Amino acid sequence: MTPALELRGITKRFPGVLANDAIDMTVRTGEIHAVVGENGAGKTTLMSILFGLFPADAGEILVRGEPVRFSSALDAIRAGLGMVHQAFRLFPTLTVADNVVFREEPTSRGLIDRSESIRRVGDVAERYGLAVDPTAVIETLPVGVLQRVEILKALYRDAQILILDEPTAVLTPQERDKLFEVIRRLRDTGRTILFITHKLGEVMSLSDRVTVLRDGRSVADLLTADTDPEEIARHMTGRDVDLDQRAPAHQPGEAVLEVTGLSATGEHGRKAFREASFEVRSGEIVGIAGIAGNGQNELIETVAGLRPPDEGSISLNGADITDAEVLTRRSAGMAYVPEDRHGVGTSHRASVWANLLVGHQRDPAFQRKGWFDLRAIRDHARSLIKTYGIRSGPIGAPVSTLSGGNLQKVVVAREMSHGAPLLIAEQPTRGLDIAAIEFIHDRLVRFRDGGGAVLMVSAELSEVLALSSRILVMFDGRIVADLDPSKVTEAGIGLYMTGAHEDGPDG
Amino acid sequence: DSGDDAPATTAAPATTAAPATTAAPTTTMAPEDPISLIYVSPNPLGVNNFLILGEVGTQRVADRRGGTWKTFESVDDSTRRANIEAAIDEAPDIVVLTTFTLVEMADEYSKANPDQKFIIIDACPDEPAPNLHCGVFREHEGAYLLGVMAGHLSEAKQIGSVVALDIPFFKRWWQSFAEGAQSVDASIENSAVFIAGDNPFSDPARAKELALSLAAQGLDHIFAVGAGSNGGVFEAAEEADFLSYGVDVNECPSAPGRIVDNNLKLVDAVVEQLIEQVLDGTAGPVVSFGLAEGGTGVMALHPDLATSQCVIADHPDIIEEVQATAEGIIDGSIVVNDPLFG
Amino acid sequence: MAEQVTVHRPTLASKVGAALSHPVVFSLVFAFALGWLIVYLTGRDPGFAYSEMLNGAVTGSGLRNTLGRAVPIIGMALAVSVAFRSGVINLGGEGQMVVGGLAGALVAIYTPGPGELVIPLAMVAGGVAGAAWAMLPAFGQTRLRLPILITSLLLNYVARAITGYLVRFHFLDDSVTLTSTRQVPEIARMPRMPIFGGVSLSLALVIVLVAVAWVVYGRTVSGYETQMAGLNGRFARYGGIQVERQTVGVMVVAGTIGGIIGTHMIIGDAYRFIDGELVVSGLAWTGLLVALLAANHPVMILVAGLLFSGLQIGGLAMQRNADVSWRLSQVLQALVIVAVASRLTFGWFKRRRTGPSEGELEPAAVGEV
Amino acid sequence: MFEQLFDAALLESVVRAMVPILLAALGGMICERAGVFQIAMEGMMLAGAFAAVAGSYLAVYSGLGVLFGVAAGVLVSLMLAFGTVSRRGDPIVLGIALNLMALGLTGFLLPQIFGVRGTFRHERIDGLDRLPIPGLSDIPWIGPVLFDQTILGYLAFLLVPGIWLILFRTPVGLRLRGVGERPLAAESLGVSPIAYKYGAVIASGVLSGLAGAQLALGNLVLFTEGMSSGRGWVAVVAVMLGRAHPFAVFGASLLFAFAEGLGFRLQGNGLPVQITDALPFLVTLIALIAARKRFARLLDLTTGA
Ligand SMILES: Nc1ncnc2c1ncn2[C@@H]1O[C@H](COP(=O)(O)OP(=O)(O)OP(=O)(O)O)[C@@H](O)[C@H]1O
Ligand SMILES: Nc1ncnc2c1ncn2[C@@H]1O[C@H](COP(=O)(O)OP(=O)(O)OP(=O)(O)O)[C@@H](O)[C@H]1O
Ligand SMILES: [Mg+2]
Ligand SMILES: [Mg+2]
Repeated sequence: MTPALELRGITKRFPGVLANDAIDMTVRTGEIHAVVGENGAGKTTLMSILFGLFPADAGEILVRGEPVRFSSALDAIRAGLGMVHQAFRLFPTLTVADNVVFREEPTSRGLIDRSESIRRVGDVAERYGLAVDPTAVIETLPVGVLQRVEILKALYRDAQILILDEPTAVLTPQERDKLFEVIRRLRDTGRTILFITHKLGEVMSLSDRVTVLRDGRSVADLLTADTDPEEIARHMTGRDVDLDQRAPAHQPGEAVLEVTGLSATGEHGRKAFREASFEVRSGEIVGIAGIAGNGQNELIETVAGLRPPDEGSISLNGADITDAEVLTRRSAGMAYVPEDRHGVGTSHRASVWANLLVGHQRDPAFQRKGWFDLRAIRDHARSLIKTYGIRSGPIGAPVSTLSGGNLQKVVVAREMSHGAPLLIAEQPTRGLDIAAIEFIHDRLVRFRDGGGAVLMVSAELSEVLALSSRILVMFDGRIVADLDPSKVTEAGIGLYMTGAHEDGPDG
Repeated sequence: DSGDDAPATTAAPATTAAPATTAAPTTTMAPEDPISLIYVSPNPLGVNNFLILGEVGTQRVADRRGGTWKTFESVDDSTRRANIEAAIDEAPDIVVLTTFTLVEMADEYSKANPDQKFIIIDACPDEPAPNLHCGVFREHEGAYLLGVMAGHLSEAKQIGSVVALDIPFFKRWWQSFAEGAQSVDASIENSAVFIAGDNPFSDPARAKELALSLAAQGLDHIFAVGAGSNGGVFEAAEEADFLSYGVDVNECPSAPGRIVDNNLKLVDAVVEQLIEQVLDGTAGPVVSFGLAEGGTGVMALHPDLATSQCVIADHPDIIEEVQATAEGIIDGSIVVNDPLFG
Repeated sequence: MAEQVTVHRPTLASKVGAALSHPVVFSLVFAFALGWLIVYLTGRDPGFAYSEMLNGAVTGSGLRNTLGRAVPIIGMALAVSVAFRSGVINLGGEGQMVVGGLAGALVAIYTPGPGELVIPLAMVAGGVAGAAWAMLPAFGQTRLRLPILITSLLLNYVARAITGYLVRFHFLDDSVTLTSTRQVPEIARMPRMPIFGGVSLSLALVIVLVAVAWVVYGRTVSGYETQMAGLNGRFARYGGIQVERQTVGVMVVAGTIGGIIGTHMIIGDAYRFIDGELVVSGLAWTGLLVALLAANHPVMILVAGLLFSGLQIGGLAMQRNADVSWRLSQVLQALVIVAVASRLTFGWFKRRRTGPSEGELEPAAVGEV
Repeated sequence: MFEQLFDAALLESVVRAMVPILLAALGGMICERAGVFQIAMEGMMLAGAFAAVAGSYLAVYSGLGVLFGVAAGVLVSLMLAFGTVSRRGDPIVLGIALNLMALGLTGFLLPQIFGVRGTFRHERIDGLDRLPIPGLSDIPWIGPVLFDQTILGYLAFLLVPGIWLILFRTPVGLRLRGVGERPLAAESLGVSPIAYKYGAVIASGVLSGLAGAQLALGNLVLFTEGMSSGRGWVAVVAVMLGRAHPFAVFGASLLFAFAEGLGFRLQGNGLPVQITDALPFLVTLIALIAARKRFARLLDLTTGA
């Protein structure tokens, strides 16, 4: 039987990087095929080439045995491919139906036939069990639904080969399970699924076959049934990896951060979260779990001083900082690793040293009466680069020249280098590879063991479970649970995250 | 409309000796050295007839006497300085400056460069240096005559002016126009609107809208005092059916049947005459040109009236009145107030 | 000027290539080459035109005039760049200059006393007035969420109207035929330095301003903070920089510089405030282009300001002597900016065939640190 | 007083002032929808006016003038599209530079081509005729105001609902808005953001070119240096004020034109020119303040945030 897809010698060079190096890959019809690899291994690049988003420098692609040459996504779509991107590619102000039918709009007399497009989208959704309201506007929908919309887009175009790039990164376990059901159902209708992930557990439970990429090369092609996570990880990194989770230490001290009755308003004038009360003590990591959009991000922004609170109070080491400015908070001992490291945590066009300085530009160590001590600033930057193993060029070069992982290291290094007693870390490892995750987890734990207090928000439940001393769960703007990680499972937390336990929070 | 058919040179109003022709006998005093002249305008010449005529006069002397002439067009204050200084650097026989805009620089540079001769047209400093000679006009006399025409012709008894800028200088046009009209019929109402904006002397679009809005208010005679902007007023005259008046040269051909007459300003003749006088060393510090000297005038009294395409040509009775008024002004029996000096 | 790069270098083609690969150098060459073509097509001699332009800009009174006109150009460029560097698109330089100019003029005209006192006082008055005017759009953005880009632009027209009204109805000198204030008394005029035949002392002032800006950006906390705000507002807020206050602050600085330059234009150049004169000169816009060409770098502003001033003064000479309209200098200025903004480089032409690869370009910076 | 101010002639003058602004603003709006920040309308309009006069003069036929005007607008728009879309240059920088370039180049070419400086008027220049619609144009007040336009005047009016229909009811419009909102999303569905952005910028070149043609062959029959005199910037403001919605952009253009027409009229009634000149800009500022609710996207665009 001809394979659904065959890649031969795909090569792609970006300025300075060989992203794909003569990759061969065969995907059989009707299989779920996982593609794994560290950050920057070239997964997204390969999929983008496959989907016609940019041309390969060399190599060929065969779909059902036919050589194809895609010059745009359109060609790929016409050849029966569909792709769900790592970052959703949806139009926020348009409806679900408009998003789905985009470019394949049903028309009558030249105008878009809206009722027809709603009907068709509804039909497809129903056929594959994807519950979505076609008339809803995208920006009002939760991520789990957005994912379904993305899949709908591919199915509406009758994609036979579906590419999913890290589809589970933002999902709750429940949503993830639902997604897996959908994927299996699709396979059972004869479709072929290409599935990118960093989570080896997902590879094991879902895929039939797995391709491992490393440094732009395909280094292994394995039958899932014949392998195990350790072997995959070994192929990914080229060395042995200890996948065991670290047990959290437990000797909390004084309360460092105290939040009482805090509420704030979100983007559209809605209450983003209400009456949040909790504390974080020294020597503990408090994890906040929740589906994106349930107020975690706004809560953290409020604590960090980027969003004004409506009511309630925040105190740091006993001092009230409810209305304090950001710099006051920082000098009072707050460090903050924001969720959006590209837009908030770093400034792409600014230099490496400028990025390593921010938040402390007024520290006496770096300036006197408004005049910079440039030597001190440079030395500080160099020492951070060394301590945190940041791979970067000269410290005067723009930080945009760094890779995602190194960028995150810049943020983490900066935030951990000032001995602040409180570290707020939002999605500290999102999108990072195993080695980078390991590094950051290690730093967090060391920080905690040194008496630091950590408030961590993560969509990664395994991470929350592995690191936290206590787990707060947020749902619909409220903290609905305060859990002991040794007594709950991922699935258990997931239930709180979806509001199933609304009436029985134990916190 | 480059001014080469400007009426001034061919002949002047019958009432006086034409200045250009008096200065004409150059053959008798042919200079040994070729002369050199530099004409500095404060703004791009564009379709500003006034500035163009200054160039024409300068050129004519240079051509006749044998010599060179150049025009330096400025755009703003510092380029004016740059141009005047560049002109001085070249040390021509005379640097010719035009308009009130340059009067202060004329004063400054003439005092700083006593060996360089200057001419300034249109205005004069209080105490001009001996090497600076001024030629000024009594534009209000011509405007007054146009007013007389409007006074007779206006049926609505409402007249007005579309004026480039709201500056005292232009009162010599719009106020004297009103005064002339009111000398015929004291009940005539007058209004003046100003073009202003970035391009007061060449913004026909604004001029047109302003003229149309005056017309909508019932005015039937509108004086266009906007140099390059005048085209807009004339277009409006055709659309909204009123009569208009032009300035500086005979503008009647640009809207035949719509333009009554023009406040002629014979800049070329005056420039020519002044240059000749300076070259010959006969120029006084200030020379004023009005109806009597043939420096200003109207087409109604011009020999080319018949071919002028001006509306006034169809009203011989009014021309007679105008003729009488002009004679009165020349002999002093009629005094036209100078709005600039009370 | 274009030829200097290619001809006067006695070195290898590779060095020329290296120079050409610098976007600004390339853009200059590109603009002058196109200008050459334009002049050629109109039947004039481009070489002669350019040499007249160069001569007119740097010889005789031309040099003094180039330096003189560079004062407002550099000043306005600096004012714009201060705002641009912190991400504030201030198109209101003209209004700030006009309002400051009138205030400075009035102080210079009506304050008795020695020049040592009146001149600085006029500068301060001009600066304060310019700053006050600049605060309107600043607060419009921070309080009412109206983009400065648009309000500052609209307020230019309002500034012109208000100052025109004040001059026409309150401070009119009726001894002249313009809508103008009285003349600035001799004693209150900006002195000239005894160099290049008398260049206004204001040139020293703008050089000092440039130096201050350079030091502030390179070595101070405030300089760092404004630049961070300009590069990424969310990042700056996260780093404890108060972007709103910053916006008002840089607008005040920009307005102050604008007002000082406006005052200079009156007490150091025209000696009276004539309605509309500061506007028709287009100096604020030239300053804007200079800031863009210099990528908001203070020292580069000095260089680019002199270049554009020379282009304008030289353009007049070109018109005088080579019969090529000074408008060509305007075209050249625009072409340089278009080429720089489109990031045309020698390399681009070479790589043209393969096409730009995805992700090759970061969005262009208004101000690169 | 009231009767003196408001009459059919005022409305006619308002519509006359509005048509070029509206045409340019509709183009700017299309760009805004496609995610291109467009402030080069001033230059496109000026180039369009120049070329329109040139074309009409050459052929003694206004149709060719309009065609030339469009071509000139498109030429400038191609430079903008190349710079901003292909080279990802800063649209503000490019817009300002292109405006200056149009001013300089038309000023340079005017004497070269026509041998005049400042203004070019000639009887060979064929103006756009007004085409009164029989019957309708006789309706008092409304008739002469609305049904006695040049072809471009009618076009401007028809384009308002026309563009609305295209933007919000057709596939092309949906794709254009999608490109403006999330270019990556559009691209992954096979809609080329580059093509659509080019299309939008070229469309605005066409419309601004038409605006210039209307100005130089409809409102007047001549070319003057810098004759767009700020109308392109007004169009930019109209796009913002109208939040890139066709009917609101129409309203904003109308508001400005009305304030301008009223200003001319008030001057005739004795108000100083300085005040009446500022009126349209003051009215626009006030309207901006009144409609300030959300300029957030715009703020993000213009503050580099
Ligand atoms: N547009 C681009 N321009 C330049 N370099 C790029 C671009 N996209 C990717 N790269 C580089 O190509 C390499 C492969 O990147 P790619 O995004 O394919 O990795 P990935 O395996 O998807 O990583 P991740 O797990 O982080 O998603 C990286 O080194 C990256 O720096
Ligand atoms: N436009 C670009 N120009 C140059 N390099 C780029 C560009 N976009 C991305 N890169 C490089 O590609 C690499 C990967 O980019 P990407 O944004 O996918 O980051 P990442 O490592 O996958 O992290 P994350 O997934 O969290 O964003 C980085 O090295 C980044 O510097
Ligand atoms: Mg990826
Ligand atoms: Mg990635």
